[in-house]
Amino acid sequence: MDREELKALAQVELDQQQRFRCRILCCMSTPCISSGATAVFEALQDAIKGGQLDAEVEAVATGCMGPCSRGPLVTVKTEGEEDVIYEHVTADLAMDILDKHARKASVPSLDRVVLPRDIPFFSKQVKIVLADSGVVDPERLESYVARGGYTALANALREMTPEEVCEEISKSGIRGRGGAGYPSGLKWHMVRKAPGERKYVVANGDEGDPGAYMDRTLMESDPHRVLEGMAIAGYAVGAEQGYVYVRGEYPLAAKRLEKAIRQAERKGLLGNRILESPFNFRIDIRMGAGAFVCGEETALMQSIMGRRGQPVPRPPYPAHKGLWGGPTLINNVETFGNIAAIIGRGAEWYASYGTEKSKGTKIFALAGKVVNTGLIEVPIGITLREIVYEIGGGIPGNKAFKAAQTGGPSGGCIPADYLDVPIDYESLARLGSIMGSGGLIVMDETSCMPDVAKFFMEFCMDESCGKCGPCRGGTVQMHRILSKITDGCATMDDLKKLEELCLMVKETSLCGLGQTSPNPIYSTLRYFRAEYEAHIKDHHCPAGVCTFPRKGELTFNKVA
Amino acid sequence: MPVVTLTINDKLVSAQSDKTVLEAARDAGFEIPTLCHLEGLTPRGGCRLCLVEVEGVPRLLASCVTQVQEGMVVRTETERLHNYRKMMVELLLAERNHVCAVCVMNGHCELQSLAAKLGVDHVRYDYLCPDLPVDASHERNTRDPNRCILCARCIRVCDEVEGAHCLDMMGRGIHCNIITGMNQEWGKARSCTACGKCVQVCPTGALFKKGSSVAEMEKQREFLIWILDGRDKKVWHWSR
Amino acid sequence: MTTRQNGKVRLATAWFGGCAGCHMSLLDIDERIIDLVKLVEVVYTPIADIKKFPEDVDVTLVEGSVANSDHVREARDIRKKSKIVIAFGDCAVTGNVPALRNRLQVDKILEEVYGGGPGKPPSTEEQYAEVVPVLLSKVIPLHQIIPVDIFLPGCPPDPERIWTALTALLQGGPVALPPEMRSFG
Amino acid sequence: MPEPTPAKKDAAKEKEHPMGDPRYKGIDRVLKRQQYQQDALIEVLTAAQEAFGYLTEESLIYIARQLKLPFSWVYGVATFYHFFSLKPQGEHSAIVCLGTACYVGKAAEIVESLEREFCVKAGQTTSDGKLTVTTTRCLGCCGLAPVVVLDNNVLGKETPETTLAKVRQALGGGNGGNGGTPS
Repeated sequence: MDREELKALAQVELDQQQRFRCRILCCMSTPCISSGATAVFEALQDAIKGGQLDAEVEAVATGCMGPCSRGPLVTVKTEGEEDVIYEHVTADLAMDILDKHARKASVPSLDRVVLPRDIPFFSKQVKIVLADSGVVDPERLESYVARGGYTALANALREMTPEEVCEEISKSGIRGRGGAGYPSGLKWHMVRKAPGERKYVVANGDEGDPGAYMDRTLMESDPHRVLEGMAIAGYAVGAEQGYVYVRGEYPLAAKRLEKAIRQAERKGLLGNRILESPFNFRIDIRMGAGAFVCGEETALMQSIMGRRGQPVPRPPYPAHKGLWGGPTLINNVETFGNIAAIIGRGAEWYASYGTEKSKGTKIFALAGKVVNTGLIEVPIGITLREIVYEIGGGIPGNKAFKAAQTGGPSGGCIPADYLDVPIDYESLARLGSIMGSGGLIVMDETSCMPDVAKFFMEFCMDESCGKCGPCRGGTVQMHRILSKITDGCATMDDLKKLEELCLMVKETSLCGLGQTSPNPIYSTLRYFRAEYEAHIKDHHCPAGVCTFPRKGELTFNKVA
Repeated sequence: MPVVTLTINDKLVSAQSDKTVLEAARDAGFEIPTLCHLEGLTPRGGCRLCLVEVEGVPRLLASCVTQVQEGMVVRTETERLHNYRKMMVELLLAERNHVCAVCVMNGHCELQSLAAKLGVDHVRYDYLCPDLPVDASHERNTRDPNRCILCARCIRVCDEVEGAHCLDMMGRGIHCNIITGMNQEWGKARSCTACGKCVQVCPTGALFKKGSSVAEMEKQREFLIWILDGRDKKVWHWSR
Repeated sequence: MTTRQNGKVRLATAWFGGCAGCHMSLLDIDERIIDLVKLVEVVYTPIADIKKFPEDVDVTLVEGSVANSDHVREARDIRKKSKIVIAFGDCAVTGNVPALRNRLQVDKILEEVYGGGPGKPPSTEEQYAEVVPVLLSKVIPLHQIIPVDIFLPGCPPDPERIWTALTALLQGGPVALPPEMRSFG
Repeated sequence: MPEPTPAKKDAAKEKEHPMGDPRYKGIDRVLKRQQYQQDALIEVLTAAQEAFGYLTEESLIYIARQLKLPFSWVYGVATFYHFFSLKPQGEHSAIVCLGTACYVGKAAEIVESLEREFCVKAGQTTSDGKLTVTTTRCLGCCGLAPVVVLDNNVLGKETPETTLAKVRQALGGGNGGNGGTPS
C-alpha cells in the first residue's frame, strides 16, 4: 500500500459510514464491559437486524468515551443532528434507542439516561490523544484510517528525514508521559545518534500505578494510534523492531493490539517496506506478568528479555545500551499516542497547548471521591480546582476536599491550599508530588493521611524487587513504622526515624521505585504533620479511620 | 588505554579511562566499603554501600559501576555518606537473623567487620526475624539463608566463573532468597559441581564448609583472579 | 559523674535473658577489679543477694535480652532509677541467641517445654504466668523498651572492652571504643 | 543438565505428547512460535500457567530443558512475577482490587470479610480447594471502585455484603462462572 491507496482506503470507509443514517457507538472498553456493555451491544445489533434497519443503522463497538463510572455508555450519531450520549444503558433500552433515533419516535423514558454534552466534563477537555477514542472501532484498521490514521506516518516517510522527525518532536516540546517528564525530542535524538546496528523502540504500557489506566484505555480504544507513533519513532531513530510491553492485567488491550498489528502488517503499514518505502518496522507484544518495578525502564528491558525484572544501574542509559545491548528508545504508550498528531498537524500547533515548559495535553484517570470519575484529557496547566470541581463535578455527599493524590506510589498528596496551582511537571514537583503516569485520586475528609501513606508504602514494599538493600529493607521498616503510627504504638522518636529513613531510601536506592517510594510519606508529612502527631500523641485519628488496636504498647511486639 | 585525571577526596588521581571510580579510589589508597562487589565478578550495584558524591551530579553514584571521567570531583567519605552506610548496614542486620556469636564466620565476616568499622553498635530498626531453614543436604557445604545479605556473589561466581548456574535468586523484595536448582535441596541439585567457589566468595556465614564450627571458617578469594586471568590471558599470578 | 560522700560511683548490674557470660567477662578483668572497686560501689547485682533495685544509681550494666514481662518491668524500673544505662553484651544490644526463638510461636515453645512433663500442663495464660513470667512474642534488644545510653556489644564483650568502656566512663569521658572493640559476636 | 526426571505417565497418552500430558501441546505451540528463544521465557511460562492453571514443577523442568536454561534461572523468573503461581488454584477465584481508588473506596474491608467468611488469607486457597482469594494492584477500572473479579467477571461498586453474596452464590452454584460478561 502506498499513500494514494491509503487515501482511497479512508475514502471507501467514509463512504461506507455515510451510507448509514444513524450510527450507534457503544463503548467496549474494560469498565463498560464490566458494567454490561457486551449485552447492550448485542441487544442493539439484534434490534437493528430484527427491525430490518441494517442498511440505515450501524452499531459500532468503540473504545472509551470518558466517564467510566456512568457506563455502559452509548453515543448516537444521527445525520443532521447533535450527537446524543446515554449513560447506564441496559440491554432493554436498545429498542428505545432505535425507536427514538432511527424511527424518530418519541421515547420520553430515554431522557433520564441522557448525559448532557455541554457539561464541563466534556467542554473543559481537549482531546488530542483521545481524539478517536470512543469514535473509532479499535478492532478495525479502516475505522482509524478513515479518521486520517497513518497519514502522519506516510508523510513522515515521504517528506521528512529521520532527523527532521526528531526535530519536529523536539520543537513540539512534548515531554515523556510516563512520569518523569524527560523531553522526548532529546531522547529521540540521542537514540538516533547512538551507534549501534540494531536499535529498538519500546512502548511502555506497564502501567503499574494503582489508579492509573490511561495507557490501558489508549491501547484498548485506539491501538493503531500507538502503533503509528511507534512506527514514526522507529523511522526517526533507525529502529526496525518495536515492542509494546503490556501489563499482564490488561488482556483486552493485548488482544486488540495484537489484532491491530496483524491488520497493519497485512496492509503494509507495518512489516517490510512500509507504505512502499525502504523502511521496515516490526512490532511485537510482550506481556508483563505482574511486577510494578517493570515500569522502570531498565527492569522493563530485563523483562522483555525474559529475565527477572530487576533494574540495572544507569548509566549506560537505554538510549545508548538497551535491549540486547542496542540503543533503545523507551517511551510511554501515551507519549507515542501524541506522535501522529504532532507530525500530522505540526509541532507549532501542538505547542500551542500547555504551559511554557510543559506542552500539549495530559490524560488523567480521575477517580476516588469525586462525582464524575473517568478518563479525561486536559491541556497541561489546568488547575486542580478545574479538574476536581468542574470536570469532576465536585465531591459527593457534601464532604470536604482533603487532598488529591497524583503519581501513585511515587507521587504525593496535594492539599486544598493548592487547588489553584496550574498542573504541570514543575509545579507538581514543587508541591512534592509528580505528574506520574496520570492517576488522580481525589480524597475527602474520610481519608486518613498516615493510612494513605501506609497504603502506598505497603505497595512499594510488595513491589520492591529486592536487588538493592535500601529499598528492600527500607520499605519494610518504613511500613512497620507507619503501621505503628496507625496502630497507636509509635513514639515521636519513631517519626524521626521514619523521616531519616525516607531521606536515605530516596537518596541511595538503585532505581526510581525505591528513590520515589518515600514521596507519599514526604508529602503527607509536609501538609498533614498534625495528623501524624495526633495519631502518635493522642491516639486520635482525625479522619476516623484508624482504630489503634495496639494502643499504648511500647514495642511492636505483642505480649503473649 | 587513555588515562584520565580526577579528584578523589581533594587528591588528584589518574586512572585508565575504563576503570571505575571504586577501582581508582582503591588504587589511590582510599577505602570505600563494599559488600556485593568482588573483583573478578560482574559489578552489580546492589548493596549501595559504595555510593559516592560526585560534584555536579545531584544523585549519589555507586562507585562500582561508575566509570571515571576526566575532571571528575569525587568524595567518598562525607558525613552524609557515612550515615547512609550505617543505616544500610543496620537494615541488613535487621532483615535476617545475623547472630554473630554463633556464626562460623565470627571474626572473619565482611558484614560484621563493616558494621564495627562504621560504628554500628546497635540496630535502630525492628528485627524482622524471618523463619528460614538451613540447607545442610550438600555433602561439602551448608547454606544458611539466615546470614545471607543477597549480594549475589555466589550466583555470579557460579554463573560467570564455574559456568554451572546452579544458584539463582527467587522471589522478590524482602522475600528474595538464594536457591539451588529448582529450589530443591542443594545436595540434590545436580547442576552443582561442588566446586565450592560460592562458599569462598560469600561475604558472610551464609555459605560455609561443612564441619566448621563457630569462628572457624575463613575464606580465600585469590582463586578468582587466578582463574580468570589464567583463562583469559594465560597468566597465573603466583604473587597474589 | 556525681561524686558521692564516699567518692564512689554507684554501679549496678542486671541480668535479663542471657547466659551470664557477660557478668563472667566482667569478673575476668582480673586484678583490675580491685581498682574498679576503689572507684565504684556495687549497689545491685545478681551476684549479690539484693532484692530491690535501689534508687539513685549512677551506672547500670544490663546483660541479656528482653524476653518476658518481668524484664520489661525491671528495665523500666532501672531506667527510672539510673543515670546511665549500658546495654551490656550482644543479648542486650541485639537480642542475640535468645532471639533465635523469635521464629517460633510462644505457645508452641511453652507447650514443648512445660507441656510434655509429669502433671497437668498449665492451660491458660494466667496459669502459665504463675509458672513463669509471661513471655514476649518476640525477644527484643533493650533499646526497644527503654532508651539506652551506651552500647557495649560482644558475646561476651571481652574484658578489655569492658575495662576500656568503664574506665572511660568513670573518668567522666565519652565512651568511644575503637572499631575492633565494638564488633558484634 | 539432567536434573530430576519427570515421572512417566500413562503410556497411551505418550503418543500425544512425550511428556504424557496433552496440555504440554499448548506450551509447545508457544515455544515454536517464539522459535525456542530464551528471551521468550515469560511468554512460555504464561502459556504453561494457562495450560495447567499453575506452574507445576514438571512443567518448569520441561520449559528449562526446551529453552536450555538452568533450572534455578527458570524458577527465579517464575517466582519474581506475581502472575505466576506455583501452587494449584481454587476452583473459583475472587480477586479484590487494591488499587488506590479501590483503597479509597474501602476495598480492604471486602478482603477482610472474604478472609473471615472463608477462613483464608489473601493469596491462599480454601482447604477444600474451592476458592482462591487474591488481591491485585489496580485493574484500571477505577471508575467502578471498589472492584472485585469473580471467576473472570469484573464486578464494580462492591461492598463486603454484595461480594460475599456473589461469592457464596458462585460456590453454591456449581463450577465455572455465573454467566456474566467476559472481562
